[in-house]
Amino acid sequence: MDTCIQKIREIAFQLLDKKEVEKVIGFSNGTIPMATSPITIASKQDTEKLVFNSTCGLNLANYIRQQKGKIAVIAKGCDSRNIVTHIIENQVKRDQVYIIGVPCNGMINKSKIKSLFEDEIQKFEEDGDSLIIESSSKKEKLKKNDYLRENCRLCQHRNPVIYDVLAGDLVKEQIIDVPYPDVEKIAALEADARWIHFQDLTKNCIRCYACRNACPLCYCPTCFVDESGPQWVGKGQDKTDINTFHFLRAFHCAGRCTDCGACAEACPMDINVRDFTRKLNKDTFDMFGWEAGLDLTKRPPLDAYSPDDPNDFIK
Amino acid sequence: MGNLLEHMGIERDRIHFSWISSAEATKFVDVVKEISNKVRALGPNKKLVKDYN
Amino acid sequence: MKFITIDKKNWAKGIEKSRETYRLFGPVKDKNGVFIRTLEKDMLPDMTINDSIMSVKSVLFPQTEKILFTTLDEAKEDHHIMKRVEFDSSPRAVVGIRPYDAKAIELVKMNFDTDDYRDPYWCDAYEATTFVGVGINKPGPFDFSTSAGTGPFSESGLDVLMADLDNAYLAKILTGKGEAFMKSCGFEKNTDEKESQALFDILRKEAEKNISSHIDTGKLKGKTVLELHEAPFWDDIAFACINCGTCTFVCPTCWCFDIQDETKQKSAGRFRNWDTCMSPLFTKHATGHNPRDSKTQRVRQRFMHKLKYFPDKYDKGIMCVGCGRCVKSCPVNIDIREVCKIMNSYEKNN
Amino acid sequence: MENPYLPYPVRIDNIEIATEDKSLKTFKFVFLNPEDEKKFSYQAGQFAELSIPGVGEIPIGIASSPVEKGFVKFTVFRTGVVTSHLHNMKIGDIMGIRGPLGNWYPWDKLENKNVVIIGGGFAFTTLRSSIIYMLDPANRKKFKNIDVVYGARSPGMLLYREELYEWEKRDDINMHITVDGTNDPTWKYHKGFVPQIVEQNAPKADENTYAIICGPPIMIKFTQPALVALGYKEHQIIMSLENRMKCGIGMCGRCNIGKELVCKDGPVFTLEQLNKTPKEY
Repeated sequence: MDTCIQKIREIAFQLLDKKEVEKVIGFSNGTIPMATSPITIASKQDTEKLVFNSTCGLNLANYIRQQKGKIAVIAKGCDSRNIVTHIIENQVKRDQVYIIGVPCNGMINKSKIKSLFEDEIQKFEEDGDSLIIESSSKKEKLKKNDYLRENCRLCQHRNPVIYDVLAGDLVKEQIIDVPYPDVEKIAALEADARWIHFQDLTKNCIRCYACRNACPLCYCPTCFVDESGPQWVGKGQDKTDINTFHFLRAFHCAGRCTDCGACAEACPMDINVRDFTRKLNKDTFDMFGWEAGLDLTKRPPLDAYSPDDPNDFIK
Repeated sequence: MGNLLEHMGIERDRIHFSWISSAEATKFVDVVKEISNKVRALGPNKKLVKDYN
Repeated sequence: MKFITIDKKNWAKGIEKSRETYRLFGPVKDKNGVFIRTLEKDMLPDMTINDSIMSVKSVLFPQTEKILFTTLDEAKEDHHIMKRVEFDSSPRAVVGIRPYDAKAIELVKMNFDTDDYRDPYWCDAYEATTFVGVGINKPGPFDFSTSAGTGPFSESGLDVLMADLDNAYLAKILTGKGEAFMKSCGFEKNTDEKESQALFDILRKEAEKNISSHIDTGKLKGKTVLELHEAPFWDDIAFACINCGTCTFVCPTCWCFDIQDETKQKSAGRFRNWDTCMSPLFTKHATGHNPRDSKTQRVRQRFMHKLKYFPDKYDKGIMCVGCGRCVKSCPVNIDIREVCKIMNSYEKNN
Repeated sequence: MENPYLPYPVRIDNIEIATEDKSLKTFKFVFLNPEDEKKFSYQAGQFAELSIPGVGEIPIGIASSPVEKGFVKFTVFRTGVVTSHLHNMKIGDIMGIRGPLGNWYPWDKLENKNVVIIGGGFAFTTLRSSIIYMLDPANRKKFKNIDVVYGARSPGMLLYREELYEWEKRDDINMHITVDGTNDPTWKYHKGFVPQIVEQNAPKADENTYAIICGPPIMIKFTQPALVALGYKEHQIIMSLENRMKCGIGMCGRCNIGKELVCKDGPVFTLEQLNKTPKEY
């Protein structure tokens, strides 16, 4: 991806130099291994700070709302789909964002890599398809493809679906025969076992709402969990309140989620909150043939009425 | 929504969606009867109930 | 000072024995990492890991705690009159606490135990608790405790500090509470004071040498609140922040809380829950006005509180013990060490 | 020290509608346990948490005065969940009061001084408490001239109207009552915004004159320059702040302005103090 970093920096430099955009939103190097941090660059001298690698797992579409003037943003496949969703939902205007598309080979699963080590990782390097990781006690060379996040392994839209310029050559899209193995695995369980699965999934949740806040879809001025008049959900650690939050958060993403994985990436407790959203993604695909963020001209299925709606409540 | 609840292990028959016009009184009555029968058959709900303590 | 050696073969038995007197808490591995939990029967504290995801603060200050209750049933004589929830004052012990977490409890105590008011929930729990710490022989790369007023073998806030000597623990008894706990375990094998202290000193120096991460707070005191508050760097620091509050929840020194009432049928309870200055709701007035409406203001509040307001108010150093939890857990990698560097080196006229 | 989170049980003894739009009501509470009244000994300027079990708590300035015995009074604007609930409660209902909380107007410092009280809208509650306190025969001689500028949108929106008109008649207090506007031909007081009335009517500052301001942010914003023009120095301008609060005892952490906590170190600050802190209120 080294060439792509150079290309990103060049494009950003040109855009700022010609004053075509006010700023460029991208990733910068983090202060600890396997970390990158969203950054906004307003001066062309700072474009050297931009990086792109397989730790850029957050979704930058989350940062483009309510910006003044025209901005440029670096977009992976999933980011670009969320930009499309933003445009459809009137959160940004198409001519307000300059999209620097980055074809993506997938982001790494940081917690899976961390779990290989007893102690803290002190060094992380990416070299083509391999990852070199060191802690104070050992050094590992891993194949990146073995340590991709689950959503990246199952991703069928690695190339940006919308862009003004590309910072790299388009990659070959994966063809996935069974796109929702995780959902099917849960669905195969008995009802009580499914219940236990989700109870266990969320038991360490601290309600920091990082999943919600990292999600580009969650832009409501007041989230239902924060609303106090009337209050919808208790604010404590009662497991029913926690589950209500996760369940309804997911539901609010139905037909809009691109499975970018930012929610799970942001979770400090490593909860795979995608277990909730993925079910809805599968349902909207099965029922409506819909995948979010692919088409600027179509409203998401739960936002549109169609006489041939497959739901059984309209009879 | 029903699907997701069911996926989470909540019985499908505990939640019901219907489109009933304010003029369709008999339909409303029928639907409510149907739901209460279904829920009665399931017995008390133990999931997604607050502990409160 | 008294020192005790504990053969690791006797460890499990001793811990078991202490349960006759104490409710035990300690680090426990779970699927998502290490947490401080109640140690149920036959569970032993994990003494090997350097760090738990969440700090020990929850033992004294649970994320959700019912503080008052009453009945709303007007047929009852004492309806609508709130009462304190019965408090379990039986002794508890946290075993395997890291020294910086104990220091954090000392800092938090300044908030909950003041000349004017005493928070009975926190203080009663504090008084019931014995803190049995274990020194960190090999601090991790994000541990900057030595420059945050504590360290891998810091004793402050602890009742016992233990050192892991491969097949034995060497325990330094720091308080009467600590002595009582060790006694309840049946650990009473005294060792030579001078030798033991020398060993502790060696371990401490060795561990401190291993600490690679540092912050510099020396110049913060000389700057005025407004100078730092109005400094131009906050927007850049805050840009990446998603206002999730993870940093405040994992922080051993963050104590802010919310009070919420809940009702079920005719009973009402008043709960307190951890809150976070990262949430817009934290300061939002009922009128809709919000003094810290923007993300930048909230991020600034967190760092100003830790690195300026708190030190100015108490003159007891910064409100950070250098555990590095927020550095590791922040989804967008906002690093307090960097922020501290920016604040500390800021000169208004530059 | 007792549990500072535990409210004293009180009974609602009386409820009065305070303004013509019914958005404000004055609640008179009586302590269920008479000895609690002694514990709840307060100074003018302090506030308390009104505590409704199962609903929540709200910090409200104490409108009754330390010289009024046997009850406490609060005037509450209906805005959020708790205040709405409170507005629907009835005489005889049981609830709780936690306090007194916060600091008070610096009565020691104000002795032998001229005091100018400036209030706007419904932020007149602790000012009422203060005026009653100062006018008490036992206290009146401790203070020199007392001026009061109080304004509301219309005559019907003035709080404690009866008392205002009584004070107007007295010669030991100079009242400057004003409304933003009115069609009432019998209105015999000022018309105009508070800052303007202050500029025209408040006494010029000398070192023995202090101003206490309480009102909506916009009024405070424009009254400050008016006072500065009259020669008031930063330390002579005393203000009472509001911030979102929960605990009221300086522990829950949300109401800070810099290192000061509005609930415990305030709510009363001088402008001199405020100018050294971030404007996060």
